[in-house]
Amino acid sequence: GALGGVAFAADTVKLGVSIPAATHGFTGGIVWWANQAKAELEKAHPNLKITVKTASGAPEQANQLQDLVTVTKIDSLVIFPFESAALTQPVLQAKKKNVYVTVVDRGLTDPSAQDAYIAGDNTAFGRIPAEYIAKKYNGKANIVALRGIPTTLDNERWEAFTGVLKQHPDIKILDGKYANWNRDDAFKVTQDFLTRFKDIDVVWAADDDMAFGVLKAIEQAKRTDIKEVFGGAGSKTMVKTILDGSNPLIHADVSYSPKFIYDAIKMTAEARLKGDKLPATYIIPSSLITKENAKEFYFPDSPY
Amino acid sequence: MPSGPKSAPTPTTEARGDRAAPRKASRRFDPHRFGPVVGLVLLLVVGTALNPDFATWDNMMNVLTRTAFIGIISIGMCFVIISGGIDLSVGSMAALIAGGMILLMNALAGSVGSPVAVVALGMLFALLLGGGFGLAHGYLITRGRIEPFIVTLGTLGIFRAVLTWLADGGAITLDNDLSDAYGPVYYGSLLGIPVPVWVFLAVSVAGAVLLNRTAFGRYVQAIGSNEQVARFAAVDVDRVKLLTYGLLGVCVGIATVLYVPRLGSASPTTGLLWELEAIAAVIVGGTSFKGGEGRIAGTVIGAVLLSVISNILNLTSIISVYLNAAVQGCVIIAVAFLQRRRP
Amino acid sequence: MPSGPKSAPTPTTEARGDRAAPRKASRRFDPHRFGPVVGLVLLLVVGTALNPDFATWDNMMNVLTRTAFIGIISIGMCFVIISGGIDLSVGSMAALIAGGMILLMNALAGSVGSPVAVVALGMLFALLLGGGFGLAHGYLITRGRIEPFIVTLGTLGIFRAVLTWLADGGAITLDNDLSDAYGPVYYGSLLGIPVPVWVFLAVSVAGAVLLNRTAFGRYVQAIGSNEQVARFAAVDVDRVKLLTYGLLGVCVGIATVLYVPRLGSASPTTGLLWELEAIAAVIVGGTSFKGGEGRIAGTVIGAVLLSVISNILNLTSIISVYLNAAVQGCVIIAVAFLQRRRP
Amino acid sequence: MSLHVAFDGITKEFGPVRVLHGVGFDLNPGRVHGLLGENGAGKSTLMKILAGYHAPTSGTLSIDGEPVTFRNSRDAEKRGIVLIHQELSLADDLTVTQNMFLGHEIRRGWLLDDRAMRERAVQALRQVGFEGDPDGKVRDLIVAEKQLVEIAKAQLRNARLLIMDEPTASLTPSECDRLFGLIDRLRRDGVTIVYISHKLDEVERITDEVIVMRDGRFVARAPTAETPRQRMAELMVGRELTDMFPDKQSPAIGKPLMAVRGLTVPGWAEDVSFDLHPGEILGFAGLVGAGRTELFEGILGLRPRSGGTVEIEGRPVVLRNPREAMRNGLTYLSEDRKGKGLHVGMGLRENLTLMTLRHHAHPLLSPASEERALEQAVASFGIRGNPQGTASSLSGGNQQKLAIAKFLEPDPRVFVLDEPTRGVDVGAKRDIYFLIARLAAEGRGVIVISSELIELIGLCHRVIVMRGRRVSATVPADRLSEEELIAHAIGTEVSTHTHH
Ligand SMILES: Nc1ncnc2c1ncn2[C@@H]1O[C@H](COP(=O)(O)OP(=O)(O)OP(=O)(O)O)[C@@H](O)[C@H]1O
Ligand SMILES: Nc1ncnc2c1ncn2[C@@H]1O[C@H](COP(=O)(O)OP(=O)(O)OP(=O)(O)O)[C@@H](O)[C@H]1O
Ligand SMILES: [Mg+2]
Ligand SMILES: [Mg+2]
Repeated sequence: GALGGVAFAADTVKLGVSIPAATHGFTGGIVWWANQAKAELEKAHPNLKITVKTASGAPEQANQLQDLVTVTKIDSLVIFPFESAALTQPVLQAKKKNVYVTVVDRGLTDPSAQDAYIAGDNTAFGRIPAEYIAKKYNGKANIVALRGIPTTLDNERWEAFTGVLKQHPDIKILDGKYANWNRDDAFKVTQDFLTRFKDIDVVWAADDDMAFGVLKAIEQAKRTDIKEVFGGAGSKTMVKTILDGSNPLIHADVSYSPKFIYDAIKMTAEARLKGDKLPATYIIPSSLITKENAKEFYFPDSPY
Repeated sequence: MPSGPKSAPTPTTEARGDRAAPRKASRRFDPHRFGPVVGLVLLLVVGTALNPDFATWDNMMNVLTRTAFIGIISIGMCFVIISGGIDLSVGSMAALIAGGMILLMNALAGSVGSPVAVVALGMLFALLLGGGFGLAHGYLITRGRIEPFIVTLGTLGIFRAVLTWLADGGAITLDNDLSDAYGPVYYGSLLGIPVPVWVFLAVSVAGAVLLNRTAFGRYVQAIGSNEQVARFAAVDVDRVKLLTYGLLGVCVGIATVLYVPRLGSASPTTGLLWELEAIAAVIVGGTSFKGGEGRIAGTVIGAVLLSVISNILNLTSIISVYLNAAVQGCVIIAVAFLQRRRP
Repeated sequence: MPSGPKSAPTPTTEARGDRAAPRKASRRFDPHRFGPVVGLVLLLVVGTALNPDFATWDNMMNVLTRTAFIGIISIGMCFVIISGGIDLSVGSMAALIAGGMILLMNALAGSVGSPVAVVALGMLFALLLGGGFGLAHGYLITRGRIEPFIVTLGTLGIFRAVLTWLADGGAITLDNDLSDAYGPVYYGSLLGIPVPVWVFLAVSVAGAVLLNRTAFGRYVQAIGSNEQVARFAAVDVDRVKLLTYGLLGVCVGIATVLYVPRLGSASPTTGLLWELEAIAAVIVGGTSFKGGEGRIAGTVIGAVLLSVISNILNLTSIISVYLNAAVQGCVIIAVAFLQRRRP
Repeated sequence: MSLHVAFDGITKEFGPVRVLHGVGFDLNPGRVHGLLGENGAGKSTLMKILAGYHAPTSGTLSIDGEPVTFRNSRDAEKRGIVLIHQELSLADDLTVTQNMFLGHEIRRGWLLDDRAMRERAVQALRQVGFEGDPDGKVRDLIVAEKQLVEIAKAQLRNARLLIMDEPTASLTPSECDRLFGLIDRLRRDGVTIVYISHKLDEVERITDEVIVMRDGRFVARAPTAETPRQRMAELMVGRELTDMFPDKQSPAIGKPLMAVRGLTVPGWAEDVSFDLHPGEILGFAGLVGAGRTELFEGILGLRPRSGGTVEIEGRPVVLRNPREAMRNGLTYLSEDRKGKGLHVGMGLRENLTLMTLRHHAHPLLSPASEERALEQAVASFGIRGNPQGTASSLSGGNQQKLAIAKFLEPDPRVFVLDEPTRGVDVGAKRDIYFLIARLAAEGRGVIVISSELIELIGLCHRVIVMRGRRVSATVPADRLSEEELIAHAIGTEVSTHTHH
C-alpha cells in the first residue's frame, strides 16, 4: 500500500493484536505476554486502545483480521501468523486499508505486506542446540529427536539442526518423530525410543513442554546411558532447573521467549503514538542458556 | 393436575375429523423448525448491542464470505447425515484437495500459457478429486460394509498424512502469478456481493431443490428414516448412499476452490476440525443426528450462526480470550435447546 | 414368579428345539466378533517381525499402561454408544478434571498434613467431578432433550476453555511433594504389572459384568435397540441414559486419576482428541455406531489395537514420519473390514 | 390381463433353518384366494418369494406358464405383482404421500411432481377411507391408519396380482367393509388376489377358494363355498378345534380393582370413567381413532393427562410412566408390536425378561434363570421358532405370543391388551382367549381393546364403546351383539348406558 509506510503522529491509536490461541505452553506464554502488554500500555497511554484476539487456526486468524479491520477499525496491527503462506493474502488485504502492520515470528511470503518484522530466530533455535551438542560431546553422540507439529516453522528448526550435525559424521540422529509440542505425545514417543535404542546420549526435545514428557519417560525407564535432554524456548521451569542445577539431565536451553510479542506490541504502539517507524526487520537473537546466564532469562511471573 | 411426563407429545385438541388441521398448525409453529432462526436473530441483536459496527454491510459480507466454505461443506454433509451416515474426513479432504490442486496448477503454470486456463483446470481437478474421494468413501461403506464413522476416520488420517508428505511437513504455496489470476474468485464481488457468497447461495438453492424436489432427495430421506423400507420400495440403497458421499466430496471440492485463493497455500493444518464445524452446522440447523429428516435452510442458518458467534467474540473484548470456546459452547447448547425435539 | 403364563392352556405344538443348535454354531464363527482379535494378532506378528524389541515384556507393559486412559474412557463410552448416545467432550473433560484436581491438591497441601491424604482427596474429587459432569450431560440430554452430539460439542469447548483460563494458557503443575506421593499410582507396579494396567483390567471386568450381567446393562442395550419399546416395557429410559453419561464421567475421572501422576501437570493440550480415540476404540471393537449392541471385550481390544499401531510406528522408521497417520488410517479401515457386518 | 401363477417345489432356507419344504400349487387368474395357515406356516415367506423380496432356495415359480426369477421386488412389480406387507413398511419420517410413492415417484423433468402425487394419493386414500392428513408424517399416524396407507399404496401400483398379507389385522369393521368393496372391484377388473388372514369370517366372505399351508407345506385347497369355517380351522391346525371361546365365569361383585374417573387425554379421550372388577374381562370397542389406545397410553403416563383420577385396589395412584404402572400392578401390551411391544432385533430371552429382570438378578443376572423363564413361556404359549434367534425371526403370530408372555411376566393385577390377537392364527387365538379367561379366573382384571367384535362378544363380561373421544355406551354381556356395538361405535343409536 502506498500510504502504509508513511508515519504520522496519531491522537489515538487503535492497535489490533492477532495471535494463536493458547494451546500449549509456548502459545500460552504468547497470550500472557500480549495481555501483559495491553494492560501496561493502555495504562500508560490513555489514547491507546489495544484489542487482543486469539485464533486456533489460519482461517480463523484471517477472519479475525478482517473483523479487526472492518469493525474494530484498527489502524495498526501486530500479528503472529499461524502460517506464513496462508496469512500473506489476508494481511495484504489489511495493509491495503492503511493499517500499519508489524509481523511477529513467522515472516510473510510477500514481505511487502508488512511494515515491520520482529522475530525470534528459528534457525538459531535449531542451530544452537546442534552446535552445543557437537561441541560438548566432541563430535560423537547418539541423538534422538522430537519434532513439533508438521509446519514450516518446525521444518526450519529441523533443517537447521540436522544441517549443523551433517558436518559431524560421528553424530548420529537415530530418529526423529513428531510429538506435536505436547507433553503426552513426547512421553509416548520417548518411551518407544527407549525401547528401540539401547544407547542414547542426547534427546533433542526441541521444546520445553516436550522435554518435560521426555524426562518423565527416561525417569520411568531408569535409563542411565542418556546424558542430556535439550528442550527449547526457555520456559520458566526449565530455566529454573538450569539455574538450580536440579536435574542431572538438564544443562542448557535455547532462548526463544514468547516475550517478543510484548516487545513487538510495545515498540509498535509507542512508535505509532510518536509517529515513528520501526526498523523493517528486527530479529530477537536466540541465545544459549546455561547455568551461567540463566538468571537473565528467568521471569517468575510469566506462566511460561 | 396429574400431567404426564413433560416429554409427552404435544396434544392435539380437535376432534378426530379435524385432526389434520391442528396437526398442520402445530407443524407451522414447530420450534424445531424455527429454533435456529430465533437463535440467529437473538445473536444479531446481541452483536449489534455490543458493537454498532457489527450491523454494517461490510461486516455482514465478511461473515457470509467466510461462512461459505463450511456452509457449502455442510450442505453436502446434510445429505450424508440425513441418509444416516457421517463423514469425519472433510477437513483433511479439503486440505489434500487444496494441496493437490496447488501442485497441479504450479506444474501447469509453465506449460499452459494463460494463468486463467491453469486456474480453470485446477478448479476442475479439485471438483473431480473431491467427487472421487467421496465415491471412494461411499464404495467402502456400501460395498465394504464398513461403518461410515470408521471409513472416514481412517481417511481423515490418510488424507492429511498424504498432504503432509506432499508438503514435506511444510506448506504448499501457489505461485504468485496464479495467485493474482485466482484472487478474484475469493476477493471479487458481483453486484456488491462477494463471489463466495454467490456460490454459497447457489449451492444452497441447488441443495434444497435436490433434497426436496427430486427423487434422489426423497430416497436419501427414506434411507435415513428406514433403510429396510427403502429397500422394500426397490430404492437402490447402495447407489443412493454412494452418491450422497460423492455429492459431499464435490461440495468439499467447491469449498476448496473458494478457499485456495483466500490463503494461497495448503499445509498440514489446513481444514483442521472443519468436520466438527460442518457437522455442528447441520445439527444446530435442526437435522437429526440419527438421520431421516433434515433441512438445507436450517443447515445454512446453522453455519452462519456458528460464524456469527465467533465474529461477535472478535468484535468485543468483554470476555477473557481464554474463554472464547466456552462462550461458543454455551451458545450452541442454547440454540439447540431452543429447537429441542419433541420426544 | 408370575403365575400367569404357567396357567396357560396346553401348548399347540412343541417348540422346535432342534433349530437352536445350528444357529448357535454359526454364531460362534461370527467374524463380527473376532475381527478385532484377528486384527490385533496380525499387528502383533507384524510388530515382532519389524522389531524384536516389540515383543518384550517391558514394551507390552508400556503399551498397555498408556492404553489404560483411553481404554477406561472407551469402556464408559461403550455404554453411551450402545444406548444410542455419544460424548465428544471426554478429552476436554479429562483436561479440566486434571486441572481442577491439581489445583485442589496444591491448595490442600498446605492445610492437610499428609501428602497421601491430599492425594486421596484429590482422587475422590476427580471421580466426583467426572460423575458430576457426566450427569450434567445426561440431564441436558434427557431433560433438555438436546442431541447428545450438540451438548457434548458445547461442553467440549467449555471444559477446555475453563481449563485454559484456570491455567492462564500455560500448564497447571502439581507440587513436587505431592508428585512424589502420587507417582506410584502411575509408575508403581504390583506383581510386575503396572498399576494402571490393573485398574484398566478391573474397569474392563466391571464394565463387562455391568453390561452383560446386570439389569442396568440390559436396559442400556434395550434403549439403544429401540427406545420406545424400552419405555413401554417400563424401563426408566431417562434415568438409565442419565446414568450412562454419569458412568462415562466416572470413567473419565478414573482415567484422569491415573493420568495426573504421569506428568504431574495439566495444560490446554491435555486429552486432546481423546474423544476420537475413545470412540474409535469402541467402534473398531465391533460396537455399532447406531447403538443397540456392543461388546466390552471388543472395546478393550480396540483400544489396545490403536495403541499398538502407533507403538509399532514409533519402533520402526520404514515409513516417512509424515505418513504415520495414513498407516493408522489404513489399519483401522482394514480391521473394520475384517469384522464388517453381514448385510 | 389376469395372471396365472404356479409354484413348484419351492423351498426356502434361512441359514440352516428350512421354512418351506417344496410347496407347489397354482393361483388361478382373476380369483380371490384365501391363503390360510398357522403362524409360522410360511405364508408370508412364500408370498415374499412371489413378490421378489426373497429368492427361493430351490423350486420354480412360473407366471403364465413361463418360469421366472425375480432379482428384486421391482422385477415382480413389472409383471404386475404387488405385495401389501404384513409388517408395516413405511418410513416414519416421510409424509403419507411421500411413502405411497416411494420408489415410484411421478416426475416432471428432473423434479418431482408433488402436486400430481398428492392428488393421486388423496384419491387412493379416500378409496380406503383414510381421513388423516396426506401431508402428515407417518410417524404421527396410529397403526390402523398406517395399514390403510399401505393398502392405498398398493392401489397405486396397478397390480395384476395383489397379495394382501393380513391387511385387516388392526382395522375395525367399517374400514374392513370398505376394503372388501375395493377387493370386489379389483376382482371385477380381473386382478388375481391372494388374501392372507386369520379372520376366518372375512375369508369366508370374500374369497373364492382357500389354500391351506401347514409347517411350510401345501396341505389342501377347496372352494370357499364348500368349506365351513370350522373345517378351515381344522385344516390349518391339523386337529379338531372345539369352541373358540371359553365359558364366561361371572366376576366377583365387590370393590373394583381399578377405577378411572373423569380421565381426559387432551386431543384423544375426554372425561372417561369406568370400573374394572377382579375377575372381569372388560372390552373396549370403537372405530379406528376413537381414542382407545391413546386413553390407555394416557393412563400409563405416556401422554399428557389433563384431569381425572385412577384408583387401583382402592388406592389413588398417579402413574407417570409405565414403570410406576407396573409397580402398581398394571401392564399394557401395545397394539404396535414392532414399535412399542418388542425389541425385534434382540433375542427372545432378552425380550421376555426385560420387565422382570429383578427376578433374575441376585444380584447378577442369571442366564440360566432367564433361560428357564423362556422355556416355560415357549411351552405355555406355544411359541414356535428358534428360541436362540432374534424376535424378528419369529412369524408375526409368534411374535405376538412372545409379547403377551413378556407383559405377563411382571404378574400384573390389571392386564391391558391392545389388539391381543392381531395376526394370530385360530389355534393360537383360541389359546389366547383361554389364557385371558384363566387370567380373569385368577382374580385379575383384564381389559381387551379390540377391533374384532366377535372376540369382544365371545370373551368379555362388559364392553365399553368409545366414539369420538368419549365413552358412548357400556354394553353388558347379555346384550352384546355386533349390531349393537357397531351402532354405538358409529353413533346411530342413543345409548341407555352412557356414562355421565
Ligand atoms: N425398569 C427400570 N428402569 C430403570 N432402572 C431400573 C429399572 N428397574 C430397576 N432399575 C434400577 O436398577 C436397580 C435394581 O433394580 P430392581 O428392579 O432390583 O430394584 P427396584 O426395587 O425395582 O428399584 P426401584 O425402587 O427403583 O423400583 C435399582 O437401582 C433400580 O432402581
Ligand atoms: N428372515 C428370517 N430369518 C429366519 N427365519 C425366518 C425369517 N423369516 C421367517 N422366518 C421363519 O420362517 C417361518 C415362516 O414364517 P412366515 O413369516 O412365512 O410365517 P407366516 O405363515 O406368515 O406366519 P404368520 O401367520 O404368523 O404371519 C417362521 O418359523 C419364521 O420364524
Ligand atoms: Mg405372515
Ligand atoms: Mg388402538
